[in-house]
Amino acid sequence: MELLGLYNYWVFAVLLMIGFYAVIAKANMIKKLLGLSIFQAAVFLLYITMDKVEGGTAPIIQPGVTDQVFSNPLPQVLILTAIVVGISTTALGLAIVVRIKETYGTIEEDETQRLDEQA
Amino acid sequence: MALLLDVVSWILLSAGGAFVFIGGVGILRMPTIYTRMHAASVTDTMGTLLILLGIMLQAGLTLATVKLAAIVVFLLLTGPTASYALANAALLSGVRPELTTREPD
Amino acid sequence: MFYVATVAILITMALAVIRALLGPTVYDRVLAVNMFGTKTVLLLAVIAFLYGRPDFLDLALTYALINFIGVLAVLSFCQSGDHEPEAKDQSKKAQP
Amino acid sequence: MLLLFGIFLLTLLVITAVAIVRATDLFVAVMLMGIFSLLMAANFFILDAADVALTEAAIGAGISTVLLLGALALVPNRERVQHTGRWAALAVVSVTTLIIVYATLDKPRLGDPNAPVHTHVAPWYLEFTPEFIDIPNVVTAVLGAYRAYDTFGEVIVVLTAGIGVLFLLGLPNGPPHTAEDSSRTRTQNLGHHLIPQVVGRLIIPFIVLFALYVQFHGEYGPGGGFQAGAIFAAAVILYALIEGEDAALKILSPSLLKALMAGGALLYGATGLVTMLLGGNFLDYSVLADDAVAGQQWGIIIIELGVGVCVAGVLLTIYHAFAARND
Repeated sequence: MELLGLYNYWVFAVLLMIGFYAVIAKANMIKKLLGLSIFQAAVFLLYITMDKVEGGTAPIIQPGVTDQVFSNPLPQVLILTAIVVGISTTALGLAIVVRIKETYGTIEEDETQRLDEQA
Repeated sequence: MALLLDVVSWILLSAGGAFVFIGGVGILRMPTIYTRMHAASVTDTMGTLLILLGIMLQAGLTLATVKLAAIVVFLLLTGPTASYALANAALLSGVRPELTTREPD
Repeated sequence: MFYVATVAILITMALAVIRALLGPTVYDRVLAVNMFGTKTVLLLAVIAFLYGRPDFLDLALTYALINFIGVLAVLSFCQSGDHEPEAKDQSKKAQP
Repeated sequence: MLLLFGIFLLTLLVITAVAIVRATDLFVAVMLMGIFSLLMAANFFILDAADVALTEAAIGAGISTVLLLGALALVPNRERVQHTGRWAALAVVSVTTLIIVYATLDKPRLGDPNAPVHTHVAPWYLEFTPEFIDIPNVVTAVLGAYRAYDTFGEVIVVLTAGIGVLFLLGLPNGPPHTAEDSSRTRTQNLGHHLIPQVVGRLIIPFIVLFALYVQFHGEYGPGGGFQAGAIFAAAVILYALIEGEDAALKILSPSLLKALMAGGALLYGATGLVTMLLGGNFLDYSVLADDAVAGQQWGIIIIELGVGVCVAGVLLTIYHAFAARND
C-alpha cells in the first residue's frame, strides 16, 4: 500500500517517456506532435497528483460546511491555463506541419532533410 | 420511506450497471462493425437511463436532480445522433453490412 | 451502493479500450471512443456522488453536451471525399 | 477504493498512450487521443481537481479532435514505417524512465498532507480567500486575483498562438461564398444529413447557454473564462459542421473573430491599466469599487470575461483557418 502511493508518479514517468519516444524516434511530424501532447499530459498529471490531499475535496468552499480539507489550488491554476495554452500551441504546430506539407510534399522529417540537402 | 428509496435506487443502479456491462461485452464480442454499433447504442441508452435515475433518487429534489435530468435528455438526444453519424461514415467509406449469416468458425 | 455501478462502468471502459486497440476498421475505434465518452459521463456523475459533491455534475453535463461533436467531425471528414481513411486495411473481412 | 479506481484508470491511460505511439494510421492515433483525453479528465476528477477536469473536458471533448482532423485532412494519413534508430531511442527512453522512477522513491506519497507543496503558500490562499475576495471557488480566486499576472501571460500566449496560425494559414477574406458556390457548400457540410442537423439545431442553444453559465458561475463552482471560451467555440464549430463553413463565417465574420481575439486580451490588459489609473497596482482590483472585496469580485468577473472572449476567438480562428485550407 505504501508503494501504491507512488503509482501516479510512475505513470507520470512512463507517460513522459512514451511521449519523448514518439518525439525522438518517429519521423512523422504529426506523430511527433501527438507525442508532445502525451509528454504535456504527463506533466499535467504530475502537478495534479501533487495537489491531492488525503480525505480532501476540490477547493470550492461550501457554505455552512466547516473543517473541510481542501486540495491545493495552486497546481490546479497552473494546469488549468496550461491545458488551453497546450491546445493552442499544438494547433500552431499543426499549422506549421500543414505548411511544410505544402512546400515539401511530405511530412516525414528525414525526407524533408534530404530535400534540403539536394537543394 | 428512506429504506424503500435506497432499495429502489440500489436496484436501478445495479440493473444499469448490468446493462452497461452487457454493452461492453457486446462491443467486444460481436462480429462486425454494425452489430457492435447495435450492441453499444442500445445498451447505452438503457444503462444510462437506469444509472442516472438511480442517482436521481439518491439526490432527491435538488439542483443536482435537475442537472441529472438535463444530462439524461442530452445523452438521449446525442447518443443516437452519434450512432447515426458513425453508421453513415462507415457506409460512405464502403464498409457493407453483412446480410447473410456466417458459418460458425 | 454506487460502487457496483462504478465497477461495472470501469470494466466496460476497459472493454471499450480493448475494442479501440483491436480495431479492425477505424469505425470500430470511433465507436469505442464514442462509447467511452458515454461511460465517462456516467463515471463522472457517479463519482460526484461518491465524493458527496453533487455540484460537480457540470463536468458530466459538459461531456453530455459536446462529446458527439467529435463523431460528427469524423462523418464530415469521411465525406470530404479524397481523404478516405486508409485504414480499411482489414475491413475486407467485414465485406461479404 | 477510489485510489484503486484511479490506479485502474491510470493503467488504461498508459495502454492508450502506447497504442497512440504504435498506430501507423494517423486517423486511428487521433481517435485514440480522444480516449486519452477522456481518461485524463476522469483522473483529474478523481484527484480532486474539478476545475482542471472541466477544462480538459471542454477542450478534449470536441475541439482537439476537430482541430487534429482538420489538419489531418491536409496531410497524408499514413505514417511511413521506418526502423532506423528505434532501438537506440528505446534504450535511452528505458534508462531515463528508470532514473525518474528511482527519483520518485523520495517523493511524498499520494495525498500526504505534510508534503512540502501543501505547507508553503497554499494554506494562505485557502485561509484568506474568504476574507479578501469572498468567492467560494479558491481556484478562480488564485487564477484571477492572486496570480493575475501569470494568467495574463497565458492569455497572451494563447493570443500569440492564434496570431501565428493566422500568419501561417490565414483566414478567408472578403464576403462569404454566394450562390454559384452553393453546390460545393452542400457537399461540404452535413446539411443533407437530417438527424445531425435537427439535433444540432436543438442542442446548440443549450451549449451556448451552458457556456454562459460556466463563464459567470465560475466564482461559485468549477468553471471560468478558459472553459467557457472553449465550450462556446465548440458550439460554433458544431454550427459550422452542420450548416457549413460559410454560414458560420457569416455569423462570426473573420474580422469579428480577429476583434474578439485581440479584444479579449485587451480587456484584460485594460483592466490592469484602469486599476493603475485609479491609484492601485497593475491588476490590483481593490480600487475598482468603494469596498475592496467588491472591487476584487468585479475585477475577477471582468478579466474572466476577457479570457473567455479571447479563448473563444482564438480557437474559432484556428478552426476556420484549417477549414478554409480544406477547400
